[in-house]
Amino acid sequence: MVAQLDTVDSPERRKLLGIWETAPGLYGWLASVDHKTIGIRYLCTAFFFLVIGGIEALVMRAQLAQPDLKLLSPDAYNQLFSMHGTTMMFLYALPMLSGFSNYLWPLMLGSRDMAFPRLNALSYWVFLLAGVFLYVSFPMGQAPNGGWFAYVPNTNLQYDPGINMDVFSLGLIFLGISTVVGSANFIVTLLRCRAPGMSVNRLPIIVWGTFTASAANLLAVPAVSLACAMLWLDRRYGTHFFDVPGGGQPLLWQHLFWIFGHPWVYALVLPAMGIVSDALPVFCRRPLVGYTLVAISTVATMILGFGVWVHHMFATGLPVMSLSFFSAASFVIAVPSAVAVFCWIATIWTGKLQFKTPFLFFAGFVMLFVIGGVSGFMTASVALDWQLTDSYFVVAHLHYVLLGINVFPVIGGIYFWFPKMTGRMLDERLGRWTFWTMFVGFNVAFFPMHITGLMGMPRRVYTYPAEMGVGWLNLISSLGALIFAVGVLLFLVNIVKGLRSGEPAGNNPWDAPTLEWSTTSPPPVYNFATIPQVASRHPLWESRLKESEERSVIGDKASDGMVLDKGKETIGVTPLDAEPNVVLKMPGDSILPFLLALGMAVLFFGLLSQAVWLMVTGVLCEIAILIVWLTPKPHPADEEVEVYE
Amino acid sequence: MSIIRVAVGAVILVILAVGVTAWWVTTRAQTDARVAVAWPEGVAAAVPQGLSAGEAPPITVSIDNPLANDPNAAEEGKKLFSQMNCAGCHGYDAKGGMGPDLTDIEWRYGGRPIDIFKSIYEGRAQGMPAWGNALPTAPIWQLVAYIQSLGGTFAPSAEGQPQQAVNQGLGAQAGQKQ
Amino acid sequence: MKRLIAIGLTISLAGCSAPLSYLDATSPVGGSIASLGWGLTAISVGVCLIVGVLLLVAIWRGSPRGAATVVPVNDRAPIRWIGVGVAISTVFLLGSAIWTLVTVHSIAGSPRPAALSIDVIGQEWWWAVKYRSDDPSREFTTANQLVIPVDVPVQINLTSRDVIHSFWVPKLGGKMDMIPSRTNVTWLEADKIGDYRGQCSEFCGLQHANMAFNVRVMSQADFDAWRNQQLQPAASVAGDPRLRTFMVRCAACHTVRGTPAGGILGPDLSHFGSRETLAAGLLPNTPENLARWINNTQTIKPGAKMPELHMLASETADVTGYLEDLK
Amino acid sequence: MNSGTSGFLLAAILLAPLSAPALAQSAQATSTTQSSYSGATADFAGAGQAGEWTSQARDYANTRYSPLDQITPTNVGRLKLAWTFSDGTQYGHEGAPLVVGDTMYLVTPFPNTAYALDLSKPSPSIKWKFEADPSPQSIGKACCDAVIRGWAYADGKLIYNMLDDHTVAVDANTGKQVWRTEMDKVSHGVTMTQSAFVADGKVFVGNSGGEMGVNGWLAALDLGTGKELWRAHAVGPDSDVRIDATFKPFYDWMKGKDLGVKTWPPNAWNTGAGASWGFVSYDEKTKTIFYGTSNPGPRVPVQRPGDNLWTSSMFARDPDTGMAKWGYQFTPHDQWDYDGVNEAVLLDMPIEGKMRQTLVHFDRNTYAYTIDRNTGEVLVAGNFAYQNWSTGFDMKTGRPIVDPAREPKPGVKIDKVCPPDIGQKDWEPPAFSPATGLLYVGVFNICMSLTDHEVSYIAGTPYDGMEMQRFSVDGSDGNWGGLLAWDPAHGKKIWEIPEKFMVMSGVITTASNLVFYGTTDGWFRAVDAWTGKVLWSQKLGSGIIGQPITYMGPDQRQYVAVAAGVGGAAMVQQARDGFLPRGNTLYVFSINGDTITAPNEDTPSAVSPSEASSSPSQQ
Repeated sequence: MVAQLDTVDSPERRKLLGIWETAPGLYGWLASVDHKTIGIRYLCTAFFFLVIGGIEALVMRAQLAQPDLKLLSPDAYNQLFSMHGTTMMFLYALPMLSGFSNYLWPLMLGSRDMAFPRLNALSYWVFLLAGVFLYVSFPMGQAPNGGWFAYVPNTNLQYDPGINMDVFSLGLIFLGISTVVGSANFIVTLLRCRAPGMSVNRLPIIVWGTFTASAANLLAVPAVSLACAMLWLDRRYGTHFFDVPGGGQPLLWQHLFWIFGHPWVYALVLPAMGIVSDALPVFCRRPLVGYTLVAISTVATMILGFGVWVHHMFATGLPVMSLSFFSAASFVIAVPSAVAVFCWIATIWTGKLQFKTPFLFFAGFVMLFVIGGVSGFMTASVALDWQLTDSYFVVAHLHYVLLGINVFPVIGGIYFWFPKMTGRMLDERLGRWTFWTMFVGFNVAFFPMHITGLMGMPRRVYTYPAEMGVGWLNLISSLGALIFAVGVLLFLVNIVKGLRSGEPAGNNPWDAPTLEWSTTSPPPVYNFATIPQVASRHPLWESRLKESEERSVIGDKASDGMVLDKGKETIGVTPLDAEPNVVLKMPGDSILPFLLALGMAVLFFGLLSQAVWLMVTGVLCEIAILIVWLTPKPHPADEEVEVYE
Repeated sequence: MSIIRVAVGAVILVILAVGVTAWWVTTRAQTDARVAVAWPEGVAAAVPQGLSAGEAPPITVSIDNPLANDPNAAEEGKKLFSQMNCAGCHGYDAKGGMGPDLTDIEWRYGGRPIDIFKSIYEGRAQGMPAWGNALPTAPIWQLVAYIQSLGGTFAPSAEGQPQQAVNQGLGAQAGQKQ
Repeated sequence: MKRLIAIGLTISLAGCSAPLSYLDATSPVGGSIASLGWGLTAISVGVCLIVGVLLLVAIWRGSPRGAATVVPVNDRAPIRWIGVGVAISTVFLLGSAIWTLVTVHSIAGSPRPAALSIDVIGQEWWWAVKYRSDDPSREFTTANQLVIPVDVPVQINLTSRDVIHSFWVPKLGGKMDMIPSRTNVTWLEADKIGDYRGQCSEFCGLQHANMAFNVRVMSQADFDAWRNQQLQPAASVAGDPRLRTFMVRCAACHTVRGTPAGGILGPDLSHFGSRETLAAGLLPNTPENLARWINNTQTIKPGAKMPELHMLASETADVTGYLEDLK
Repeated sequence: MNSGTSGFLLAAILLAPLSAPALAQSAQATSTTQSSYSGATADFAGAGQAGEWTSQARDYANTRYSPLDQITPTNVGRLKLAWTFSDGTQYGHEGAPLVVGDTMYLVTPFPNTAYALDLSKPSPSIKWKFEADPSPQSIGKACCDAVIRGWAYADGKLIYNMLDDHTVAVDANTGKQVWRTEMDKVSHGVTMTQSAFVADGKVFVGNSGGEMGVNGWLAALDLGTGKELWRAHAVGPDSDVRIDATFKPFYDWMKGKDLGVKTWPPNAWNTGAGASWGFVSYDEKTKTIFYGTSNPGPRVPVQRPGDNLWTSSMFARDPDTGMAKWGYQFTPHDQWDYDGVNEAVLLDMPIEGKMRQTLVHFDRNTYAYTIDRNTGEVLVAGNFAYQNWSTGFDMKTGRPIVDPAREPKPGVKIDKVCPPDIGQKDWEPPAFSPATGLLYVGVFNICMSLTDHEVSYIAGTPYDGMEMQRFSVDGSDGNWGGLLAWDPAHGKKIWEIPEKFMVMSGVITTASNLVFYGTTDGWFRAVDAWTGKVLWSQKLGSGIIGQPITYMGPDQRQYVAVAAGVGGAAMVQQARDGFLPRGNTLYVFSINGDTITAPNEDTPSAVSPSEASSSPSQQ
């Protein structure tokens, strides 16, 4: 039963508030390790980079609107398309999803915080500083200009002597630290920090998505960090990993990059598919059809994702036998996605729909997912890919997939969880305008690119001759991009309006079933007064669904569940069945993550500028901070450990 | 709280604006540099186009290499050094062969950038061909940039006579008739 | 939604007459890929239509008539339908996979032994084309243009002198990367005489956009005549003043066989007059374009390796006249 | 004819201190009544008087054998320095002085000044001096140092090639110029370092510039007037190469019309090099001259597919018309700069029991050929030193078999190719001793790491494109060279003296079974012709790349003279410690150093100050 939680002023809550509250002022702001603060910071910073990447795209579309325009010089265009790709892929897509997951996991799993709160803060600060690092050479007109794929030998010192590609390679290694650290945190949180009863088959699909993405990142990100380190050593220290005269192999870079590249693009979409799988059923007033099917298809997609990377290299002249193997694997990977799509459609089909803005985004998402999916299916065919690869057809495919499966669910997700995060509702009418502008703009911008691709327009060209016959299609694309940008603007307006004057949302404005809707909006800093006991996948719909007799217990009084108020504590459970077995002592707020990130930044700026003294100071700061970070602090007497029998 | 938030927002916007304009200006400059001919002022006035090399009147002004701070210049110069057959005489490591060593500080016709420019542009008496016609000035300055990157050249301001070969015994050239 | 896809299709039909579109290719390689392409496109459009209709019907069915309350659900039927849907898609996927493998097998190697072997060497932003032969005195180099006989399989050996480029003639076959330190072999066969457009399709730096070339397909007789003409040295008179200007201004980077000009940094200009385009397919080969190209190289193709020469008008006229006469 | 590691490994090496050479191990007992190994004999036509030395090779057959025997293995130990003459130039001194009557004539490297030294007076005393005054532009075009490889004396005139492509004749008595002919243009990258060869009333001169993409030629000038009679190119149509119906090469792959064009990509032959800067030999009986042509241009083989005839080849021509009688290509489609210019020593010897008129040629590709000089058939082809570019020699077709692993490709570094570009024997001429029947030749023991770069042809600049570093076959502290005794009839090495540095000097033999040679770190040695035992050594002021001579002075004493002055290809050892600086000096030796000394009036006597003050110092 769901006790209608009273206001915040009960004595237990005031004690918990005292334990968990972050200190006021700048120190508190920098030192906060609360997963909700970090989540929101991730969302805002990622959105900021989305806007920057978007502006870069608009300038590129302006240059390509008509043949032989002279708005951008080739240097400028190469820097723009490289930074557009790098920003969107690295600084927007995954951080945005990390924002959602950081915010929602503890609330959805019934825990008070992530497994490693300080590590969580570190992953955000390193992400922020890496983003700044990647843009440090932009004002000097030497932004990375080798494309986000940075194929050698074009990015070798011999052909790109400026610091452009040093910023890129070091920036990617720097950002890789944030991704890997974040992934480790998500995995351990899933395995240990859940509410009792939240067994593996009751996890929301976004948890499945992010968990799979994190596991993949632990395996994939080291590949690109290694490749970038080798590129940087080639450029600055004369090694010959990729340097042809010295016996290096240019194809080695492509293999290393795409072994990371393909799992990475799946890591960018699986959590977003998770958002849809969790939020769409709310507007169908019924649980997701085929929960286990969707969960298994999420994991299957990622596992297969590691076996298809050579479909990015079909035209490099590798033996046809191996290309055929990867082509077949790329066909098979469409099956799990088909399962997920049919499940969503079935949910809509058998549901009683509420045409709210999030629903529009999720319905639009399903359609774009399928269009992007089939253009992917076409490029999976190795023979056809010999005509399609490196043409605008692939540009259309990747935008349908990345915007269709990442941006639309993310915007829908923000419309869905904004009330929970801020306690205020977003305007529905403005929301509907946002959706239709973005949807129409998107399709007008990117569908014609299928046609320009089939007409042979190559990728990454700063201009094209008039007689190629693609002038008017590019104009349409450019206009579409503009409409899409207006849509994003409307979304921003809605956010600002919502923050200032959105009417109060209450605990569960959408009457959604999952745990986070049982708390106040915005949730208190300690999330739950007592650790909830979970009995099903839809704790707040159990009474109406009548699937089984047990009921989840989410209460205020000590009898409802563990209060755990002897210091910052949360419950640790066994991985599969979620039986509580230890009380976890959580570290308090700390400035160390911020300082460690600064130390890393100093080290990387030293590496970039080859200033040895800067490198040395960076390393020494790191060691010092790590020592302080890792020395265990004795807990005060009254927080002695309460062993759970 | 909101004043700080607005202030931080304003600072971010200013940084963004400055960054974008700086980017626009510098990329424009990179392209224009490629279009403009990197003529040293002294040489430009003195040498009308089309004159066969060797007839260039002496260049008195001593200026620095206009491509000095362009990272591409030295790299392009290194490629030209092998493709224009300079490596054939001066060695692929520029340590000398038929022609003198370009990495040491012995310069028979001067070690300043403008002297090296003239040696390439006008050619020299003992077999150095004149490149003034075959190569416009930008590639010649790129070659000078490469030679400067080898560390043996003097600063543009180093006055005085071109550096005589320090050690008379050095190399094959000292034996010939003065 | 469906209207959008329908419009898209009609546009693409109009688009396939575009020079770089592979959709209307009829050559042995290009043709078989085009049929595979149309097939998979049809399947894709079909899937989109089906899913689109399903989605719209689902949305129409799901619009609430009464109160939107949460009630117990029984998902056995939808799951069965999902199984049907997945089965159908798997069938289509496997069918397409097999069709792909069959096509790949048929176009991977040329059925008949190649009668002609051509090396195409990509470099920063132009193409060196070298016609091989067992008799060394019949090997010659030209640039930015491939001339091949019709109905004859031609072996193309691809490599690069600097970064990775990609050789692509949409109407004659798929693209193949040109990687330094490696030689990739592909083959072309044209079934119709005419001119075809080729384009570099791997990002290779500043002028990747303006790195095109054309393939001229001739009858066997015309090809043999063209080839013998290319083997002749430049028919230039020794004392020709224009040759003197060319020697002084251009010989360090360009080669004209039969004259002492022997530079290999830039394209081989022997028989330049007989070429259709200049600056790697960027401009049609007319004297005015050539003059404009020589004196404002960096404006037309910023970043190209050819520096701005700033020649006197008389010198430009000399060089332009001389080159256009090299038929 | 096994290739593989040279006999050097078999020799018992006593690693003497750096300077002293190891004792050579001799195959047979040291008795002097030994019969000739090869049974070879030579016709010493064109040799001039016994005590004179009138041309670089002393005779038409290039034997460098002197009939003098005053200095013998027994008294050679008492050889001492008689006098020296420094010619004041720094470029490598490759030539040898000539002695005619009582005068020694000497020509210097750039600026190619000629000196006449009166031997009857206390030497050196200059009779006259001729300033040739060549243009300094030629220094920058000379690939391997501004040198001159020697000259010739005939008909009272001294004839030599100046670096800037002029051939000049100087009257031997007055030192005045008789005639001067311009042969080619320096701006085309052509220089001339070849030693002019006089025979049959004609002067034969060739150009150098294999590295500069020139069009190689050999020309004949009239001895009296210097007018050009004919000029035969190495590449191009048959009319340029002077080939007509009478041309009968022995092997089929060299038969055909205009092979100088057909074995090249179109028009590439024009810059195909094939210069002839080596020594010429002449067979008076069959009236045939023999000379070799240099490497093809550019040195990057990828840029010139095909056999590239007639580069790295040998020609036999009729001296009057210049028409080629036969030709043989040593290294078809040469990929490592193995010129074919080395000398042909004309010997008659029994091969497998039959007496044959042959020529012996030590090629830069490490094969020592014994070829029938009338037909061009290869009789013997054996490796005289270590090499790894060829896996064998096909006697049927007369072509070496190339090891594909050593074929260079642009941009790819090959770690070890032996021999290097300068071969295991460069231009340094061997000597023949009729008594032992052996040929004594200075060799190297080195390899190279090689990277090819495709290269443009820009007139007057190098058109080669090879980047290389040389090193010893036996690792970093291995020996770089040695002196070798070779039996040309059986293609077998008899003994070898290993040397720390390359042996790049000429060699001479004497009737008293002595062999004289010099090393590039300055050692001048006399060696027993039979056993290879080093009998006398003297360290000179600079590395020796000159050619020694021996002559009878007006005082009836036998003198041995050699010019020291390192340069040329020996400079590849510049970075090795123990390498002497440049500086050209002529050293003349005699027994106990006895020579014509000055009568006493030439010696000034001291003047005490008191006597000086008596005569007023109003000078």
